[in-house]
This record gives sequence, structure tokens and C-alpha cells, in this order.
Amino acid sequence: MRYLYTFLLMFGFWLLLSGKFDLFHLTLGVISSLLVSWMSSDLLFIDSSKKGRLIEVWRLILYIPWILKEILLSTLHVTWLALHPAMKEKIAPRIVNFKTRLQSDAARVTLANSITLTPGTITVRIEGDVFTVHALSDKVASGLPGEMEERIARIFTEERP
Amino acid sequence: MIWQIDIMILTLIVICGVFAISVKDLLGAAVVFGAYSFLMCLLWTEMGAVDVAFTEAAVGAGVSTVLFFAAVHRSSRQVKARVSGRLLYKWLGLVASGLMGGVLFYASTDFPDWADPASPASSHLSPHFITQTLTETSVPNIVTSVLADYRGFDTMFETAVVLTAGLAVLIILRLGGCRTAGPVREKSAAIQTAYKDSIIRFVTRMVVPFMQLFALYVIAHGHHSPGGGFQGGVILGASFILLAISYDLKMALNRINEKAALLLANTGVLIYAGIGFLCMLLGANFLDYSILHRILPATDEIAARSHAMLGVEIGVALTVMVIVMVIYNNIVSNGTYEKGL
Amino acid sequence: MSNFFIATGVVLCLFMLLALYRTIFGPTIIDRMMGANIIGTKTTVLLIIIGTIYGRVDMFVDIALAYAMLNFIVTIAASRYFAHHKNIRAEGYGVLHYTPTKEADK
Amino acid sequence: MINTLTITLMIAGLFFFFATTVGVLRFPDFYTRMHAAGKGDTLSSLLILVGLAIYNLHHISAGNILVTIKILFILMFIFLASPTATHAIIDAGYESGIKPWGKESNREGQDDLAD
Repeated sequence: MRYLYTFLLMFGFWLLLSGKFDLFHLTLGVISSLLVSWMSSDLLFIDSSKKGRLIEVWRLILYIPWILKEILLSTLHVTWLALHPAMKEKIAPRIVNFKTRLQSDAARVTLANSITLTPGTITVRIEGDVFTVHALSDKVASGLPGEMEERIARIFTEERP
Repeated sequence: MIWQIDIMILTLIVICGVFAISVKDLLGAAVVFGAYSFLMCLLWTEMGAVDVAFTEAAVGAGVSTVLFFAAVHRSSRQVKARVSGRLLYKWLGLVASGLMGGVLFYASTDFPDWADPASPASSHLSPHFITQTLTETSVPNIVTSVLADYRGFDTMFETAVVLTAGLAVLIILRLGGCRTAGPVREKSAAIQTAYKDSIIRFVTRMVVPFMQLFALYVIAHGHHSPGGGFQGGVILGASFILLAISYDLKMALNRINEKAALLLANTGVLIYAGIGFLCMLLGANFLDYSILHRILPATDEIAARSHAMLGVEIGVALTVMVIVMVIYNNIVSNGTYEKGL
Repeated sequence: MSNFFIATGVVLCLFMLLALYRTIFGPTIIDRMMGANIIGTKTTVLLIIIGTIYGRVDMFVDIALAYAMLNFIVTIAASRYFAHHKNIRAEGYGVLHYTPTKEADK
Repeated sequence: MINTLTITLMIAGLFFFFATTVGVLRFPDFYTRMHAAGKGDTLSSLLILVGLAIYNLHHISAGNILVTIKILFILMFIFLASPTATHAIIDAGYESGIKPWGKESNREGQDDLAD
């Protein structure tokens, strides 16, 4: 089953890349997609039995505007700090640990990358359930994980504990 | 050529070049050299040499930097300070290299201007390529047709050189005899096992299939856009290297083990030479593809050349992909295939 | 419009010079990696700007894509090096406590 | 109209790139520099590339739309890869035992588990 999914995804990607729709190039595309789905179909979809992937993708797309806003805020924050003459008084970097309740890899990676992209925080590592985060100041450190984990838990439909 | 950007990039490149030599920390030098390659590729694109830029991006900026890291990983990171020579010799060396540089600089004034239509290089052969390629081979990208058809002999031996390089790495690193009993057969841990750095692994998993498809696209569309067998092969090999880096070597070796890899590498060269011999068997010159229209269905002489070029590109891609992988796997594990980066 | 793109390219190069300072003078190897990563991302952007100036973005966009991918591989490879070697500076293996006041790395 | 939009986006991108590069030079240790590098890089590339993608739609044709999609694909890739690269570099630094810069008062409470 996952071969089929990978093949369809890859062929769609090929059509976007190629932009040539004559028979010869389409045949090459089919061959290439088959090759890739033979070589690495176990990478994209790990358990092919899982349902509701499309809904997750759709919710992820809806998540993008919010994260874009966060990136903008975060860069403004860093910009303000970087150009501030007394920058060293403004920042108080520290390392924070917190536990997450997200289970799946996809959700955790989304959370980690979102944390990296939001103001004043970078994910350093994930060990077991514990996220290690470097924060620029106490204020942002106390706000973790906060609203973001809620949102991501809703995307990946993980029930609350 | 856009001279404003040109000057800026050149300045950056010279700075990078000087410091890539003078940095004493070898890992740091590798990083600076990577930046140098990135900028070099930018310079090629900016001068309009798109295919060269693609090769530089794939080989120089991508794979060779990774190979440097692998080599530093297996050897030492420090430069041995060597106290050598008298001061006189150092001065002599400086004077000699300064003179040589001066002579080269003086000679560079004799070069024709950039893209000068009256220069010897572009007054004899180039007009033929530029005006006739499309009618003779029906391939819009002139560089591809020059490399794979007009100068096909050259490219065939380049592929052979790549194969030889891979074999040389194998021979040198295995001098003490094969340290493992044949190719690794044990499975690596399952993909979904929770690792410590699950972020990198997850992103790798998502990225690698797209990378492989992109590489295949580059190979298949060498006729129409920059790229071709060599660049696509390197990107394919790089995707396996990425797997080997972020998981472990066994992950990559489970997909293509050493035996299969070397078989594929030789098959690549064989495809290239085989197409050449096929032409001979049909009664034409070696690598004269136009004769192939007799056995390829539904083609005339021009289309046969185009299709044969695609076959040749696939051969090149196979060899290059596998050799890049073999070189990385051997350098990073010192020839034992046990632990990667 | 073309002049604006050229100016953008030149300004980008100037800022890359700033990032290059970190790449060259460190002080730690990780600062160099950071600088190289910035340069890599910005060359991707610059490639597309050059493509726009020439009016042939369709040719340059493939290279830029390959570039972004390979930049990613290089960064991952460089960072994985430290999973095996904990030495952050070239001299004095095992220097663990790094103080930012020590700037010299020559 | 399209030109104004492109120019605005690209100048904003350049500004953020400049500011964060200054941050990369000025911040006291590499963790804080990484904040500047990772975020500024992502956003400034994003803005400039979106500007170019919009400019590319000047003459609407099938080829141009495909090119725009490809630029957006590069964007998506940067979006995915840039935070990951940031994380990889900062993890490498943490692994090799660099202590983060901080005022003395913050040094103690580093290992508290706030869940």
C-alpha cells in the first residue's frame, strides 16, 4: 500500500518539476517514481495502516499562517535585540527542560521546529519525553510549551491525557 | 556578466581562498573551503556557465565537503607544526612564487575578452555547435550534446576515471586485507525506533525520497535544462550519504551493499562502452549513435542520437552515484563498514 | 527593475561578508559552521536573483534546489562530527568550558 | 503593482538579513548567535524568495507558473531544513559541552523540570 502512496506522491512531484507532458517524459516520470518508491518507500510512510493522514496534512497547512506570524514576531524580537545598544543587559539566556505529552515523531518534530522558529527559543535536543530548550530570557522560558503544544496536539489528533 | 555582483563575489572568493589555506584547524578549513565552493558555484552561474555551476554545487559544495569531514573524522584534526628550512629558502620561495604569479598575471592580459565572438575558441568550432546542434541531435542543451555525443569518447574515459578513483580508495583502505567477512548483512535497527536525535532523522526521512526523485529528474532532463548524468548521480549518491549520516552506515548498506554497488558501478561504464560497441557492430564508428535508429523502434537518425545520449547519461549516473557512496562509506569507516559519522 | 535586483545582489554580498567574518574567525568551529550555513542559504537566494536578472529563472531554479539540499547535508554532516568528537577547539582536546572572552583562535 | 510588492518584500528581507547578521556578530556566545542566525536566515530567505516568485508572475504563462511553484518548493525546503540545521548545529555545541553565556544569577536554575 505504501508503495502506491509513495508512487503517487512522487509522480505528482515529478509533474511539478518536469513541466513536460509528452509521452516520452511521462514514461520517464513513471519509471523514476517506481524506482524511488522501490528504493525508499519505507522512509516516507512508516505504518501504512494509519488513517486520517490527509486530514493531518490539511490541518498542517492551516497551521502555516500562524507559524509565519510567529516567525515574523521572532525575527523582529531578535532584530530589536541585535540592534539594541545595551543588548547584554536585555538578554538572560538559560536552558530549560520540559516534558511533552506528544507521542508521535511527526508531532514532536513539528513542535521542535516550531519552538526553534518562535521568539527567543531553540530546541537543543529531545531525549525521551524531555525537550531541552535554549531560551533568550526568563519571560519566554516560562511560557513554554504553552499554546503551541495545544495546537500541534490538535493537528495530530492526540487525545489529552 | 553583471560586473557589480562579479566584483563582490570575487572579493568574497579571494578572502575565502586565503583563509581556507591559513586556518590551522582542519575542520575549520573544511568549513571555509565549503563556503569557497558555494561562492565559486555562484561565480560560474553568474558568468552563464550553468552546467559547470551545477557540477560545482553538487560535487564541490556538497559531497567533497562531506568527504573532508569524514577524512578528518578518521584522522587528526590538527596540523602538525613543522619547523623547517632556513629563512633564506623561505624568502627564495616567496620571490619565486611572486615572480610566477606576476608572469601569470601578465599573461592573463592576452586572454580574449569574456564572451568575445572573435576569439579563436569561439570562431572555429563553437559556431558549429551553436547553430547545428539542434538540427543534428534535437537536443536543446548544447552542453549535454557536446559532452555526450560530440566529445563522447572523452566523457567515457572520465567515467572510467571516476570508477578507477573509487577502486583506488577501496584498494588503499583495504590494504590490510578485508577486515569484515564480506558485505554487512545484519539489519540495522528499525526505522521507527526512538532515537535521541529524532528531529534530524525524521526530516531526513521526509527529504530523501524527494531528493532521489529530483536527482532522477536532473538525469532525465539533461537534454532540456542544466544537469545530466554526472550531477544527478552525485545527488543520488548524496541522498544515500545523508541516510548514512543521520542513521548509520548499515541503513545505507541495507539498500545497496558493497557487492551490488560495485556491480552497478561497472554496469554503468559497461552501458556507456556497450552503446559504443553496439554502434560498431551495426557498422558505424565507435559511439556514432545515429546508426542506432536501425534497432530503436520509431526513431530516425536524429532522435536515435538523442535517445542514445540519455542511455549514456544513465550509465554515467549509475557509476558516479555508486562511486560517491563507496568512497564515503570507506573513508568514514576506515574500510571496515562498522561505524559512520 | 533589473537595477534593483543588481543592487539587491550587491547588498546581499556585502552582508555575506559579515557572515564570512564568523566563518573565518570563529572563535569556535561551531561559529564557523553557522557562518557557512548562512552563506549557503544566501547563495541559494542569490542564484535565483541572478536568474531573474538574466530572465532565465527556469534554468537557475534547479541549481538552487540542488544547492539547498546539499547545504542541508553539509550542515548535518558537520554537526554529526561532534557526536563522536567532543573537542570544540583544535588545540587542547577536551576543552569543555568555553568562555566567550577568549577570542583568539589562531 | 507587482513591482512595488516585490521591492517591499525584498527590502524587508534585506533589512532582516542585515539585522540578524549584526546579531550574529554582536551576541555574546554561540547559542545566542544561533538565535539570530537561524531565525533571520529563514525569514529573510522567505521574504526575498516570495518577492521573486511574485515578480516571476509578471507574464503569466504555464512555464512561469511552474517556475513559481518550484521557487515555492525551495521555500518549503528551506522552511523544513533551516530549523533542523539550526537544531543540529546547536545540538553539536551542547554535545561538546559549551556552557551557555549567562549572568551569574541564572546559572543555578538550569536543570529544573518545568512541566
